[in-house]
Amino acid sequence: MPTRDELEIVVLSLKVAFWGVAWSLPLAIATAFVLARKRFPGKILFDAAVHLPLVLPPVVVGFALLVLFGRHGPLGKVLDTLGVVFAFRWTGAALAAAVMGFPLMVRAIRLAIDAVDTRLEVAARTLGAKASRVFFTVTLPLAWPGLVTGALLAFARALGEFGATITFVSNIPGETQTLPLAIYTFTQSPGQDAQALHLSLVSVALSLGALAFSEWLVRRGNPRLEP
Amino acid sequence: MPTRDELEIVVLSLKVAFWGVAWSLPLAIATAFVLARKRFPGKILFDAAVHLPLVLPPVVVGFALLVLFGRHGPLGKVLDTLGVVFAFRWTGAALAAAVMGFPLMVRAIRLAIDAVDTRLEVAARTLGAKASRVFFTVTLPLAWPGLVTGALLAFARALGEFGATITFVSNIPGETQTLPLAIYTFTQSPGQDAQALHLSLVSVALSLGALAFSEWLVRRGNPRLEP
Amino acid sequence: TVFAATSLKESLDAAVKPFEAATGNKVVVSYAGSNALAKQIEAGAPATLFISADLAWLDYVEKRGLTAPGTRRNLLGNDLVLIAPAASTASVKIAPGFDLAGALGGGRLAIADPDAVPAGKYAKAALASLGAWSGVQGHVAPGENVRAALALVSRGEAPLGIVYRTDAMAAQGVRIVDAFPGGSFPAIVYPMVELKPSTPATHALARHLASPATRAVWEHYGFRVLR
Amino acid sequence: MIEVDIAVRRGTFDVEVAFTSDAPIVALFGRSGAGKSTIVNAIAGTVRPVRGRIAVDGRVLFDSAARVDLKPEARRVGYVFQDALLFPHMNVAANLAYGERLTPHADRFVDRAHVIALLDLPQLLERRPVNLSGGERQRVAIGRALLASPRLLLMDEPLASLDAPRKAEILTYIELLRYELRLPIVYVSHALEEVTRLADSMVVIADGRVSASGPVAEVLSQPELQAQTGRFDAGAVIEARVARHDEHYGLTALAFDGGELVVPNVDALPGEPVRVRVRARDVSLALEVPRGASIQNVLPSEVISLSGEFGAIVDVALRVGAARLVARITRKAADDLGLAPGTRVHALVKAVSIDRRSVGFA
Amino acid sequence: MIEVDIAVRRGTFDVEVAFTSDAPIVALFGRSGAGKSTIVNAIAGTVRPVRGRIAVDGRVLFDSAARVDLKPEARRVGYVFQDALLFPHMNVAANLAYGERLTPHADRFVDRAHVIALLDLPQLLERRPVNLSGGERQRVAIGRALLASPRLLLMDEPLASLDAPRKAEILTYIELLRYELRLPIVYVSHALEEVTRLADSMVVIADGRVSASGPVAEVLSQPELQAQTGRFDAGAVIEARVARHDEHYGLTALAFDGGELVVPNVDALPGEPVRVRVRARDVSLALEVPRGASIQNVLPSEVISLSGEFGAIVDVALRVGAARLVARITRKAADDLGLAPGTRVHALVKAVSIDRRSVGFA
Ligand SMILES: Nc1ncnc2c1ncn2[C@@H]1O[C@H](COP(=O)(O)OP(=O)(O)OP(=O)(O)O)[C@@H](O)[C@H]1O
Ligand SMILES: Nc1ncnc2c1ncn2[C@@H]1O[C@H](COP(=O)(O)OP(=O)(O)OP(=O)(O)O)[C@@H](O)[C@H]1O
Ligand SMILES: [Mg+2]
Ligand SMILES: [Mg+2]
Repeated sequence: MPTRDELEIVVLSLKVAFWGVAWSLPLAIATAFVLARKRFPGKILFDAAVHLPLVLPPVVVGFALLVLFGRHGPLGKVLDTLGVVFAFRWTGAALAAAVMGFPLMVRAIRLAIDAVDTRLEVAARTLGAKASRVFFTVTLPLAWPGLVTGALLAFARALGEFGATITFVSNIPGETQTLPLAIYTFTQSPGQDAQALHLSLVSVALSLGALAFSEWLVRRGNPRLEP
Repeated sequence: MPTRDELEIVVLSLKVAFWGVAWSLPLAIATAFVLARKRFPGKILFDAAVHLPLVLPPVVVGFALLVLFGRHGPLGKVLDTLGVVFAFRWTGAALAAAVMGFPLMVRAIRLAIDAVDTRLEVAARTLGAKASRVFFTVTLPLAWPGLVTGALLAFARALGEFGATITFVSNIPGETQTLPLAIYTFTQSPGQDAQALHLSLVSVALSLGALAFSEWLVRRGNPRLEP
Repeated sequence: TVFAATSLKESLDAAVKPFEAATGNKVVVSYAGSNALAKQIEAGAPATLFISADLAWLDYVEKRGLTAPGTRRNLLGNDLVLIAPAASTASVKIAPGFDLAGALGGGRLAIADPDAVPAGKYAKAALASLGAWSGVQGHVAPGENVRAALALVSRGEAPLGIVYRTDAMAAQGVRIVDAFPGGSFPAIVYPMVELKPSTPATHALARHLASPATRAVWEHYGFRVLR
Repeated sequence: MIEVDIAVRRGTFDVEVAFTSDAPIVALFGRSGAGKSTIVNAIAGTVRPVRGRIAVDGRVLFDSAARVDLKPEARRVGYVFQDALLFPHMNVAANLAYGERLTPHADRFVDRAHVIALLDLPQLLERRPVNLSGGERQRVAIGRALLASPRLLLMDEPLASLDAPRKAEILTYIELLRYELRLPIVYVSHALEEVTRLADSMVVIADGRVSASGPVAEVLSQPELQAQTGRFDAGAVIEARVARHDEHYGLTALAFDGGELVVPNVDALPGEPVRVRVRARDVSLALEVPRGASIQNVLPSEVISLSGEFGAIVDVALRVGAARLVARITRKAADDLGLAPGTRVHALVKAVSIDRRSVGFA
Repeated sequence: MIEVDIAVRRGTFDVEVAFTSDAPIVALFGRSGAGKSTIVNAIAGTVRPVRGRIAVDGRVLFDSAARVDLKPEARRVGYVFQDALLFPHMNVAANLAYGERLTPHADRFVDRAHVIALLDLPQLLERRPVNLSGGERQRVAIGRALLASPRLLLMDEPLASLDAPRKAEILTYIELLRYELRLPIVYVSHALEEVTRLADSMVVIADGRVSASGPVAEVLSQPELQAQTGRFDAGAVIEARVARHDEHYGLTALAFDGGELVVPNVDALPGEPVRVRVRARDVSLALEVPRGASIQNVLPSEVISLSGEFGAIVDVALRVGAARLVARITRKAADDLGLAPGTRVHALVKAVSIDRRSVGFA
């Protein structure tokens, strides 16, 4: 039923969303941990910076990315010499998705880390585990539902991300035209509502899949399996 | 420093965001509770429906709202007879903001509810509290950080919401022109980047305020105040 | 890669098909708002041909020395029309000083954002020159773009709207009430320019789009082809 | 009257128990992991039995056949959980008030100020549970359950982490509740001392099954119980009546079938029935009545049997009138005295070895 | 050698304690809320003292003056928490292995299989903590701490919710650790029985301050302690040496300054020093040596003093050679016997009243 073009779009969208989430997850975990457990001056500003992509209109975020990571942008130039190019590549779309989903991911993980009983971490330390080990063997596993939720939110956000992506990496079929961009393009042409609707349904189906997967993941790792 | 127009925009944005969050919060709590604690057939579909606004491009959501809540939409008609009008009103912007922020709110609250020790709920019930009372006196207070986080995410999302709002209720200065819409207007014409940037900074300032407020709220209600 | 204003989507797709068939070159078109495209070109986007929906953003690109000298041409023209829902019986004759506000009967006039989007600016200019702007100023529903205005009218949310002829022709659910007289608004021009470094292939495509053979395609979609 | 006949599954663990007791206090006794908490949970309604019936004073709480399954909040049980489970978001005062507020004024029979004083909580009222010590938490949990004025009190090792003096105070109060209010109590404990002091009837649980049940006196006379209680605590329980008080010396004479037992002050009126646990290790034997000794109770008895043939210690079962006693002596002493079934001896029981903890109201 | 001299603040509660002990096992004893867990936490490094010094066997764990504050993971303490604190996301086996895996093979001195068997955990290894009973959780917590092969064991009421037989087994094992491995242990308990059995030295904490400390024998002879222990447990501790074993009857004669004490089997070689706690309630008095009685120990003594003037019960302090004993008898008996300071009497102590729990290695 889906045409080859649609299939291409879906595959691209999944690729973008997956890598966007995958790359930002470790950073999100680190950020969430810092926000949940550390005190330092300027923390509130750091916190605010993390939330920026949520507050700003996506288009503004897109422009900011364009300015920073464009070929002539300060970061873009540096990365270019390292062979990393975001501009007008699917990697850029993934970056946009990652940035937009980042605050959601951080928030969910932080919420879960905050809920971890710190006495368990203390117990682990008395057993000889260094702080870093405690984090990976106790805190993070106990924050598992938050991790999954965060990843899911970011993934869903990536599947729906439009404004920042189109502004940053344009709407290039086969390279940066993800599902929402394709849907947008269809809605912009009169009389193509059917295609737009069709792609929207595909989008819904994908998210349903992601959701089911996440529920399974949470259940699997849930420390409080009822008897 | 802000002009009167800007002030108007800020006030409107806050109004829209506040009411969007305020109205959807109870529903989000109920939804989160159902998703966290109940088992029923079709739950996964319900769950997916909640996530839709996250996955779909905002413009599509805006169209959907237009179709449903427009004056001639099935829901719009009914509400019209009750004197509730969304079309081209700030209430519509609030609705759009609420819908877009809803999945974030639900997810955060659900995460927190999932983390509540159900044995405490059991203890409350043996003390004579009905399930509903247990929910309000034990579950919800313990899920407080999730509530605040959810409200914050939704509020921030509302401050940044663009696509669904402009599609649903247009960009009417003084009525539906929230911050992101105003920023959008500036970015559309060459040479107005300064104003756009200025408004973006206002947006950032607002979210910083919301963030600080939320941190304070969480701290205030935190059940696990360290000694 | 061709960067083209979103409103060209269907017609340009149709226009490049014969070129692809003839040359075997795959033409990739990225459709987005003219403003985003212009900024992307500024940021080093790999675009070879830029078709803008207005002159301002093309000027923007040209001023930054990114265009191949001597390749700019005004490709297409468009007209403004007043539309109403297909089911509506409204009949309005556009003339200097005509009573548009009365024709709205308390409803809103759907247009693209008059402060941002070209179509909105044209509509505003047209109404102003006809002395009708002040009467309706408070009753407009500024959409994100022409497409949004179309949607409002076709859904019956707005009794009247002003859009491009091309959109009105393609859309279902609306009918053209009257066209604005040619002199009432600045010429609506879709300029095209080749971007540096210009290649023969790009040049060939530009020539093809401006060729008499393609003219029929443009006209089919309601454009006027400019010399 | 507590009637329990249920089957409960916890994972791979099966609990299947049936016992009834018309004693106001039933003790559930058994080794770690035997299934005690599971049973208590089923009574509280926080775990649903696979099948069975639970009734308290005629009120049916659960009956799978009749499809009765009262919600926990409708059962009006006061449950002191094994791990306090205080509400972390409320201070102590709010924790205490939680159940109380939900009880109609007419149904409240517990005096708030009194309970708070008894549990020594006044200076803790403003604190959050995180800022309490382990024992303080347990005390608050007891107070919270009591203040809900329950019709049945379930106590799952409530005194495990309390010091001896506090334990004694709380036990006295629980006794009072039982005595004055006829509040039925199900009491889980590992401490035989607590059990004998408080309980009228006891149920020994082993591996999810009832291995013994009945009046405390009877159950404790069963030697098989030693696997559960440890040797230290072997003994016998004597049903007696208060004969008279010696006001001057603060002693009470208890009459039972085999004679009289003098013990320190018992808080009961002459004629009232009491139950006395005499531990085997507190009973010595003598062939003659010792003279000039501080031992107050010298009971003529007859040896019924001697336990085991090995080891340093012998438990000697005695008949004292119709009652039984057990004396724990060294094998050497048994040989020296030439004890054999039928030997007539004098059982020596120190008055002070029977303190308030060993005497319960029958 | 454990040296503690710290000030710790918990909210409005101040703990300020100093004690040193070169005994391998130190008991922290005190009423609920006295500050015991706070002290243990400070030793473990999970709570930071305001100032002070903590050293174990010469290793400085904390010293505010020298700015030493070892991280908890560097202290190598095995901490059995008052509320288990098992990792809920790991099964029992993983919980047990957590600390063990972090210990270099060369440092491991605890036999995994043995500990698992001792704590009766084999059938629980696959389970998650939610699916354990209260006592099972406590057992796993003990195992987890032991398997980290600590250099100092901190046990905060580890046996509170265990049944008597299991308690006895674990105590035996802890004794073994202390004895064979010279593993220093800080043991928090409300049960005087456990304390006397295990500990060499004890520190009594009241309201955040040390109210008594020193060798168990000394501390327990102080009558002020009764407020903390309850009357029931008053007694004296006698330092003795194993004189000889009577293999036939399974008895051991312990020689001390006042004579010999015959008790059931003590697991020690002749000549080894032991500590015996004789509870006041287990001591009777007689003016003449009773004849034909099962009581094995008849110790000539002299009355030093009689406690109090009111109540049914009198505690009689006795001199037995250089040692002291306390006998608890009724006031009536004291009057009947005409006891007064200087009266020569015979203290009667049943051999079986001194069981393994009352005898500790000195
Ligand atoms: N934030 C606080 N403010 C005031 N007092 C506190 C705070 N936190 C703890 N305390 C008090 O500190 C004291 C010592 O607590 P700790 O846990 O050390 O007692 P404990 O001796 O272990 O008692 P238990 O035997 O009941 O476990 C308690 O009286 C407790 O009430
Ligand atoms: N999911 C499960 N699968 C198998 N066995 C389980 C499960 N959950 C609990 N059990 C077992 O059920 C038994 C009864 O547990 P319960 O809590 O009733 O014991 P208890 O008698 O209260 O013990 P304690 O004195 O240690 O608190 C225990 O042996 C426990 O291991
Ligand atoms: Mg239990
Ligand atoms: Mg403690």
